[in-house]
Amino acid sequence: MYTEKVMDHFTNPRNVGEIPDADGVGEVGNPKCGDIMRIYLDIEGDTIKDVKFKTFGCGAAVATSSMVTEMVKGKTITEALDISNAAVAEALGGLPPNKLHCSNLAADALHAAIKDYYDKQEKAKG
Amino acid sequence: MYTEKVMDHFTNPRNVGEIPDADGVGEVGNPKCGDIMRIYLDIEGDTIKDVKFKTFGCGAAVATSSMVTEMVKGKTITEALDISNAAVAEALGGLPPNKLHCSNLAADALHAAIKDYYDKQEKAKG
Amino acid sequence: MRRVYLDHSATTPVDPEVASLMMTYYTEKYGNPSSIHSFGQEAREALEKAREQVAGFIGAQPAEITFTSGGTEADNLAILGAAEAYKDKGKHLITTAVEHHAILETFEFLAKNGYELTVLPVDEEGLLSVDGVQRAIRPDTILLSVMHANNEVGAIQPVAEIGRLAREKGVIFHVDAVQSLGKIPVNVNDLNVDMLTVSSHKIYGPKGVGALYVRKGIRLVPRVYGGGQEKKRRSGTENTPGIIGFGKACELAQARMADEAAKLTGLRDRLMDGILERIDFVKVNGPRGAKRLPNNVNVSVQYVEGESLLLSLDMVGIAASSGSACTSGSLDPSHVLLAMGMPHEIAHGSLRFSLGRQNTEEDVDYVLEQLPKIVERLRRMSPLFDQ
Amino acid sequence: MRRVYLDHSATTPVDPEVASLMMTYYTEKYGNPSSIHSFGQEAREALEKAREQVAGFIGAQPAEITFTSGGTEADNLAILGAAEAYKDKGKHLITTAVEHHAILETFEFLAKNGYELTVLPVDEEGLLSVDGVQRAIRPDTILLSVMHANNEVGAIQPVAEIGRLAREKGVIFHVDAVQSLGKIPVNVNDLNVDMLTVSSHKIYGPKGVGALYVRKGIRLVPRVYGGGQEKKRRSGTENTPGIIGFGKACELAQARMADEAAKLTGLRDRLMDGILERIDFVKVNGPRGAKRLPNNVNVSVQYVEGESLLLSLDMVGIAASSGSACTSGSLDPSHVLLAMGMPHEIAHGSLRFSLGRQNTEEDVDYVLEQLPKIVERLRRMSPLFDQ
Ligand SMILES: Cc1ncc(COP(=O)(O)O)c(C=O)c1O
Ligand SMILES: Cc1ncc(COP(=O)(O)O)c(C=O)c1O
Ligand code: FES
Ligand code: FES
Repeated sequence: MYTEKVMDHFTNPRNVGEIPDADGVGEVGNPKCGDIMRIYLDIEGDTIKDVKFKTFGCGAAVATSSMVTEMVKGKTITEALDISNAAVAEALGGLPPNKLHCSNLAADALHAAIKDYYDKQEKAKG
Repeated sequence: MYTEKVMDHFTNPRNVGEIPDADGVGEVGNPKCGDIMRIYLDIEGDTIKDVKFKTFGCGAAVATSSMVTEMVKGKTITEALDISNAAVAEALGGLPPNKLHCSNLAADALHAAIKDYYDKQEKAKG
Repeated sequence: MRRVYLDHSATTPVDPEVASLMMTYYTEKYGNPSSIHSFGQEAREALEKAREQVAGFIGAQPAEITFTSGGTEADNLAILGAAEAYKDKGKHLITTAVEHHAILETFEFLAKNGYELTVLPVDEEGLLSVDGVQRAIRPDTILLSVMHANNEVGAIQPVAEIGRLAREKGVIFHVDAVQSLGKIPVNVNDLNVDMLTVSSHKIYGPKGVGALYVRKGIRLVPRVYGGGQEKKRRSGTENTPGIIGFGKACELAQARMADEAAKLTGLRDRLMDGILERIDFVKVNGPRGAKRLPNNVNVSVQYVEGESLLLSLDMVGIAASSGSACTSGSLDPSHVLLAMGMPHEIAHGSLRFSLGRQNTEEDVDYVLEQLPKIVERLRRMSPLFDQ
Repeated sequence: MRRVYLDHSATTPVDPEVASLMMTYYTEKYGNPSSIHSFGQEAREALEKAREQVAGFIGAQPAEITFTSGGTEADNLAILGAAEAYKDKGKHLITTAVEHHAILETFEFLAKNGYELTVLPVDEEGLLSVDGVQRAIRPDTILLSVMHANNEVGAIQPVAEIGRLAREKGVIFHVDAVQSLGKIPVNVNDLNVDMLTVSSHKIYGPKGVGALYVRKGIRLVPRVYGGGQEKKRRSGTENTPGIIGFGKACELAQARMADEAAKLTGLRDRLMDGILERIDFVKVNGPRGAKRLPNNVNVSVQYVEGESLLLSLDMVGIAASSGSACTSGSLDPSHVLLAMGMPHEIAHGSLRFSLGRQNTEEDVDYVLEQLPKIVERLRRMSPLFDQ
């Protein structure tokens, strides 16, 4: 059902956990299936220095969470914003058709965390 | 499908053939399936001295033909008239449900042959 | 790696005795039972013997058994066939919220095509109320279908009582006994049923074979037209080896049922109690004790998701199933758990272990060793779980 | 006693390679292909491989294959499913007088339920006229079903031409290829078909398995409701071992077909010519040469009845079949022979020998030795035969 890459990321998920006092936190729920994902970002300047996630969800949800954290670590915010759901699925070697919606969680949570970071910056400024 | 008795009478049918100048000949066709049976009787006084048959039909038709000839040989006409389709089927140890109609051929042909005998007697008299 | 199969409610291995009998009919006695030559007749005889074995197991007459391609087809034939045959008597149908999809989807098709459908609720253990059934029956009710035992939570319904009621009211009563057969006694007379569905691959027989019991006198409009096999109820060259395998499986199940049920009940409770003991925030789904199938364990593990549980179990060789949305195509969690009033999130993390003939105490203990570690790992990953 | 099986059009033995593969999936890799654990996934993989094998054999895409419980169910699904799906486009249906009952009875059911049916005649060889098809198509015609090769007399219909016509006129074209598969090339694109039925037990695969090819874009209303297997076209736990066996049987047939057809054609003509040479008052039914299936021999033996012939052949170990009324439940002789204009009495005495993979020249010669004696014996008993 799942590719080897998916199973690898499911079995040994990268960057599981929380970042206390993170610069940005994003949480999304998958309206289709009720699964939930939370992403924590540690940002220095324009760069994502550290990233962690927590996910309640299926194998694909866990694997895409893990994959997206790998993909953004060390990237600039602009680069991170460019990461699409499709890119995450592709990086995992593809997902079964009925599991494609799961990859939405990962990119959406990432983007939500970046938005949270900007909101906090605004507040700090304003 | 068929009992051993049916198969025995089918394999070694008794009294196959014709009786030249028979005292009575009866032929019936089975309207249901198109099979045909002919019975020849040799009658002395009231007694059926000899009987032969010819049948174009299924295994059950052949077996019931053979059986009915065995059953009437040496019997009186009155006794022969008493032989029913059910009796022939029973004597063969039963027939499959969808083959019960086949036993009609045998008793009907016998009765037709007896009727033919009476008709000829009438004619001879009158 | 150790492999522990605990998904017998999904399907069972074919018993070796059954399989080797089937082989004979695949490769040597392969005649078409409708043929009159000896190849056909030897197949016909074995087929009719299988009919006797299946009938004998459920207290029916052989003539009341129609073989089908499985439980699903038998359910469809019962519901659609009777609804069509009795449509002049009424258009009201009754079933329950916890039936298998083979029943529910079929009734829903009828509900969209001119029939009226009442779907009865169940309590938090998944059990039906006989009173509720009584209240639902109307003068124009023609058909009532209730499963004997539930495939997800193992709840055994009060089928005999419901059957008595249906008979009093002149309503045709169908029972889906796919999960109960071979585990608890199934007798068409004791249960007062008019039609009953069974399936071979749930009792160590081959897949692709099932049967519908139809009480003498009940009419059914066929669903498949053709050569008129199975007394015109179900056309198509008979799956002779499969049917013979099913017959044999019934014979074996009949002989072994009492012993097996006792053994499975022991394993079931060992597993259920062991899980409750070792893992926090776990809830047993379905009734406990005699109202539960001897082989069914169903628990909800809070804060973790079912598919992740299954995948993790599979990685250590344990095969189980779940009522999780994520494991099905549909994305909705189990309709059974929802009907029992369970919130979405908790239904999400439910796990079913269904025990079988080969399972041992060691299998159970292996699960009890592995599952807590898996749950802990997943909970550490879960945003819902705060230590 | 020597046993010679010459009834391969009724059913075939399962190839030993197929059978042993199936065994593995009955007893070891027995998972339910819908389960996500490894038992389920290994079954799923094998199932999808089988889908590729079946699709590959008929030039289709795997996604266009729906597995069923046999040819009969596939025929029913095609006809009833398309008639329902396209009923708003029209209510006129066309088929031929020589179809299998799985087609004819299904169309007749529709004809009694609001559809209009045209049944096309055939010539004295059992062949259809393409012109006749053309004339029968009306603006409101939605579905046309023509068998590829006839199961009784082996006549091969001009299916590709008829398919071209159907496509021009926008009529959905279904072909029953149960008898042609594995004997002559069957390619859904060459034949211009929209739907095509195949059955496993006619090509050395297991009974109880078939498939319907449905060209991408063609709609079908399902006949069985439930778990939504086979892309919702056909619910019910998949008969995985059976389907895998069917897949393997297709692979084997594909590899062997050319050689086998040549060998069978030789045996066929040896048997047919031998009978004509040795027995008087015998007539070959169906076309000769390339328009006849390589494995089909059908003769009418005048003045004797078919069932008696079959029983007598069986007593010397020869398994054949007949178009005789007496061998069927129906009491009418073969509708195929009657449609070819044969009088009742002659249809009555028809015999079909259908050759298969294991048959040898010795088998044929054995029939040629036994049959004349049997015919003579029966004719001596026949009131219709005057020496
Ligand atoms: C209660 C119940 N009914 C019906 C079915 C369907 O039977 P089958 O798998 O033979 O189609 C199943 C199993 O899948 C079941 O558990
Ligand atoms: C031409 C034809 N169509 C359909 C069928 C039915 O297929 P099955 O026996 O798999 O139900 C048969 C064989 O019985 C056949 O010969
Ligand atoms: S099914 Fe819920 S995220 Fe995959
Ligand atoms: S079927 Fe014709 S007499 Fe038996």
